[in-house]
Amino acid sequence: MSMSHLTENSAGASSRLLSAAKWRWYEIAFWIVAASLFFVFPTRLALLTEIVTLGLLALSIDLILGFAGIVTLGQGAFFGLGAYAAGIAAKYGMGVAPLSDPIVGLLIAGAVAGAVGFVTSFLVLRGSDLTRLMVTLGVGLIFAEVVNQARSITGGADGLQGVMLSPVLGIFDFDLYAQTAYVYSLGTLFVLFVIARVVMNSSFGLSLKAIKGNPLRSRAIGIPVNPRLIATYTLAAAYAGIAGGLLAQTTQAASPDMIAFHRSADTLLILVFGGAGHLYGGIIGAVAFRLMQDAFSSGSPDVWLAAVLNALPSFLNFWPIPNVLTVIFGLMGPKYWSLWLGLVLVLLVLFVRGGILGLVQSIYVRIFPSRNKVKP
Amino acid sequence: MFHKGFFKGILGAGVALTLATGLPAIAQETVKVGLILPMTGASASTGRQIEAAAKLFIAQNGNKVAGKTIELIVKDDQGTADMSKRLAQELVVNDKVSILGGFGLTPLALAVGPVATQAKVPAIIMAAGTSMIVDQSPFFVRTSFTLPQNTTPIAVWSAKNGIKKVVTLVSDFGPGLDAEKSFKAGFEANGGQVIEQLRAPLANPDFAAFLQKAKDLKPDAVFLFVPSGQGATLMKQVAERGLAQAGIKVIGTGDVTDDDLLNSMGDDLIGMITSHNYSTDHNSPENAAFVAAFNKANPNMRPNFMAAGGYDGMALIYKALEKTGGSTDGVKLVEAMKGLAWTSPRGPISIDPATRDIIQNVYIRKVEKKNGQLYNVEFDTIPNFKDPTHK
Amino acid sequence: MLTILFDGIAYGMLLFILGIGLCITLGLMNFINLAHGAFAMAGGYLAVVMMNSYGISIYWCLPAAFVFSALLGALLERTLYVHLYDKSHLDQVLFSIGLVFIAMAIVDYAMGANQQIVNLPPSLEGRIDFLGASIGVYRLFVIAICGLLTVGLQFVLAKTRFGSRLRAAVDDGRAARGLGINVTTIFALTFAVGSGLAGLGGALSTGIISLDPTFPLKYMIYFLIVISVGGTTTITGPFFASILLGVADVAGKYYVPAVGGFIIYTIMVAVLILRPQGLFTRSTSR
Amino acid sequence: MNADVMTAEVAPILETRSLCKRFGGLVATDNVSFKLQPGARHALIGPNGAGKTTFINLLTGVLTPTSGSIHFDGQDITNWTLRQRAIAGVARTFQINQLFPDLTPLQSVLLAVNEREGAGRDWFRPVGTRKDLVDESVALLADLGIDDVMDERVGSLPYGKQRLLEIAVAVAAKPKVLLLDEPAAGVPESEREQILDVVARLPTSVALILIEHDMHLVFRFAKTISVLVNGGLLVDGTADEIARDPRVKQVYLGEEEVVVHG
Repeated sequence: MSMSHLTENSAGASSRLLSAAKWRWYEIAFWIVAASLFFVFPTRLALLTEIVTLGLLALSIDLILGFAGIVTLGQGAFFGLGAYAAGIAAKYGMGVAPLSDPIVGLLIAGAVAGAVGFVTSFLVLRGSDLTRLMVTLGVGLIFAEVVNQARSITGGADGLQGVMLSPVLGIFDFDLYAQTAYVYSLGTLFVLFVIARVVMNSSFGLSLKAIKGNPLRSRAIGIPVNPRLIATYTLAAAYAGIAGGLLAQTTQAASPDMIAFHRSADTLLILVFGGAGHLYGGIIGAVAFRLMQDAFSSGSPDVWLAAVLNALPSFLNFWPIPNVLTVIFGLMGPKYWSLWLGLVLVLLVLFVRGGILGLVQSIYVRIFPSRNKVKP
Repeated sequence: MFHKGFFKGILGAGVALTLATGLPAIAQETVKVGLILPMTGASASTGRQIEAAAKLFIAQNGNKVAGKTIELIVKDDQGTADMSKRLAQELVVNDKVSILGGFGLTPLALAVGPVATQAKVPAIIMAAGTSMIVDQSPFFVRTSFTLPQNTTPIAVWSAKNGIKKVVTLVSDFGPGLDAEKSFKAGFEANGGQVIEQLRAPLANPDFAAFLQKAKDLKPDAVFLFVPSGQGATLMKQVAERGLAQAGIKVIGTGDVTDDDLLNSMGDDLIGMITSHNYSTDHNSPENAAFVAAFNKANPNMRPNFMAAGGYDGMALIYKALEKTGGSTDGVKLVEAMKGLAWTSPRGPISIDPATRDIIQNVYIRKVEKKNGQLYNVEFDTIPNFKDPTHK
Repeated sequence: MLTILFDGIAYGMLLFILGIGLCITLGLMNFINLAHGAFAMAGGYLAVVMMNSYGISIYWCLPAAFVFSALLGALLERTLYVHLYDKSHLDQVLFSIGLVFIAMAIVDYAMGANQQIVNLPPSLEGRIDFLGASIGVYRLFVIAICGLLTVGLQFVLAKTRFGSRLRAAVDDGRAARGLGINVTTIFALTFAVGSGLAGLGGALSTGIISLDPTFPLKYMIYFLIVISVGGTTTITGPFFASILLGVADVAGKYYVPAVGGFIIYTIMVAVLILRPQGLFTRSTSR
Repeated sequence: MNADVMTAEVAPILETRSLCKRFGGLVATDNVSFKLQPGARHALIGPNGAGKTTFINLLTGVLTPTSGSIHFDGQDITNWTLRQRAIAGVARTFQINQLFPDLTPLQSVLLAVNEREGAGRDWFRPVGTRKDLVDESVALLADLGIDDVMDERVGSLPYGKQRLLEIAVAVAAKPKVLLLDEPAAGVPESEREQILDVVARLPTSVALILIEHDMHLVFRFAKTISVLVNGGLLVDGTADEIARDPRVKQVYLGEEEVVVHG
């Protein structure tokens, strides 16, 4: 093999590796669309803000699950911690900076959650997937109980009241239309996303993928597996804390259900729904999940049923068809939202690997088989 | 107001117009009422009762009032506070509702407070029972009840009816603590003594240990408070623990002997004495009509105190709109609501102009069997009772 | 004091019967089935319907609940679960949570969100005095049934051919397959029996705790605690773990009501830190 | 038992002293004392179940010994972790491929190079910024003849290429001792030669230990050989000595495979 061939090959290799970290057109388009929603749906900004915080929480799970491969049900604990940290700071700040400054609040939320994440990360390093699930779940439950008991600080089961924030950057007050809330949340998400993107495209990020792929081999080539996992777990905890802080600030309250188990479970589902390991999966999953939920919670299945039954051709109008339709539409009400969520999950696991983004990727590969190279 | 100008600039004329003119549009013919209720999750029964009652009221009274058409929008907050707040925001901004209502639990109501204040939209509390909620926003008006209001009468009654020592057992959250505090205050002011205060976690499947503890302390009576829906489990365990055999009376607020669930709780409850603001069994023509209509529309449900709160909440909205002549201005509506008085299915009620809280009769009732069904049968009345902790 | 111990044991026994199927299937197939509680709920609701709507005696309801849940378990195992054994733990967790959600919605639709209560026959109500402690007859009944089942299970595992094959398969599935043991069949049977036991436990529990559509989620955490403390390699481990948990929970609420809620979680996390494989597991050579 | 058959003047790079490993009642490694000289070409042979892989696992820190000690380059490394030993210069390949199925060969090798050079914890510069490290990785892949697939997904490579990558990833750490656990196992005959060639060309700065069943390969490659039987060291010596040793013949008598090959 000639030397010239080698250098040529290697120069290509370097730029090919680097190209993975380049921003692609669809990413830029994604963020432009996200920003433009401000103008497109000026009356739905509260919902969009909620999606943004949910997306940030899902992103934090993506860091630890999608990249480092640790199954966790405890991210809700950090989310809740962040929410209470930011909420309590704002409450005692009485609406005056620095304590009530939103950005300071987020930093506090991230720092508190990150610190607790760092301490508890040592528990997560031990044992199997099941042990990890249990420990993360257990830690979450303990924090939920702490919040419930520490009534004088957290407001107990009634939630924390009196969260007063000073304007963002000293200028923008949180308003009823959630304009400030949306711009502020989306900005925070974008900054944190960019940081996550940089980290996951770095050598550090590559070593995380290696650890996820094969921890034994990772150790055998000298990767310090535990310190890397601790760092990632801490980072993910801080992200979750900031997401919680955002929610507490934009809703001006913190309540025990922010720390509850279902928050962790839902968000895990959201991430898997969107596609883990892509950074965008959590955000896309959050959009899909909340829109679905919103559609269900404001749908009127009675009306649809009546319409369908009216339109039903007579040759189909015999037992049991109308009865079955009645049951199906009956199940479409907001009360039975969990049925459809469960169904989606089961089908997702059985038939669609990698969630929405996985689906998109496999379609893309099918259309352009020539580009079937690994996208690192 | 730099920020408003800033946003106006970038938002374009349409949105800016809405911002500038304020929220309730000037001459709209429909008045939208947004109910935020837990329709799923642990408190789902609360939401379903209120929704059924509110719809019943509209069905009975027509959807026209003071020349306006009433449109009811029901949203499910799943019992989570951040969602209540977001839904309130959306109902105001997106659906342009003039009045909010519902709120199954205290934290859910509290989360909506800032929205009501900011948007100047009246928020009618139809369920949540912690005393201090109405202080959190000048736009809160309550048609349900408060825990001190419902608890104090049973405390006073017990002290005057030969009960000297009591153990309290409440769910560990705002209303529970309100009940605990009010009971102790009312009971001890009348010569009784609370010897132990037990608090069970809100999400607690097993009360056995707490009840055993209460039993071992050998009080004259045990005072119970758990939120609507948990009463069944609690009472089953009370029966199983054999408190009655040990000579310990069981008293409580009517939340425990929820009318909707009472029949399924079994005959063990017969004789239990509670105080509450509403019983399905309340003897009045208004209530007879209400219960009959409710049962007709919802064959599998019995209206309970949550339904009463929802029904009267809608009544309050209708009466206030009549008084303002159809104006949906929030400040005017709340002013109109203050001092309103009428006879509801639960008896005479009015809105305290000072606190915007409800003034109503509180009844002492006993569980009895009538026509093969269990009812809370009222035998004593404390008329026009105000929340005693609220000055 | 004795009463508390007794209540705790009854509660623990119930947890054991509810959760043992999960322990065995987890040990056997390394499969995390978070939907185990749904089978318990199925049995519980069947018992409620039979007792309350048709007035059938509880003594018939219990075996019926067992059979119903076992058949349901066998059906789902053959049609759905079988596709999941070679998938990742994350997939298993998501799949079974999905099943839980579906089960909750179906039950809510069919039965409503209310707590369901059964009215026990008079022979099982009331209390008796035993060594100066007052004991609920129904709890005694629960202990008796669960105790018998535990002894029976232990017998099946220790003395029968099926039991020895099952133990071999739990110990080392690959080796057991090599020895010609049909692990798939054993697993299907175990899954069905485990689900059936859960159904029986669900039916029994309706007399103590109440049943509502959130049952599978509420108790999932308890099952998982039993497993993580008891390990999955024996049935005595989960048994003692259940008893410990039941007694600690009840005693904690009795003696220190203020921190009652913490106790079980703290025990779990402490055990997992000190003994990640569980408190009652023998050290394995794997 | 003294395993030192070479001239003992050079300090051994790797040494075990009375190394034992028990699994329950089973003795997998029985009192093995063993020395490896720098630059050695050593083979570890023995019948199935003799404890060869267990011994390698003990040397590399995948398992911890029940008793005895391990020394590397003058240091007691008995209680070092797999990673610490890897950093110090003990690398290995695995009998069953231990690769990163979702990464590319280039990424896999670069990971090892990164860690060796301390660039692995760099969290803000994109992968590929350190061109020198990429160059080195590419050169190594080229040297082993797998640079043509360096951007493919490892999981989709043919088995022979994966086996080569297994060696490449180990070599990338620039170890002083490299343990090769059946490097050609399961590789089709047509691709076998390539692997043997790669092993033969490894620089003499690396001391090699080869575990192998294929006696052709053992005698072609090894200068010295140790024979493990039932966890214990039966004998060691130069290839010629071992080939003539009657005890070794006796051990292998029943082993059809060896008779056929050897």
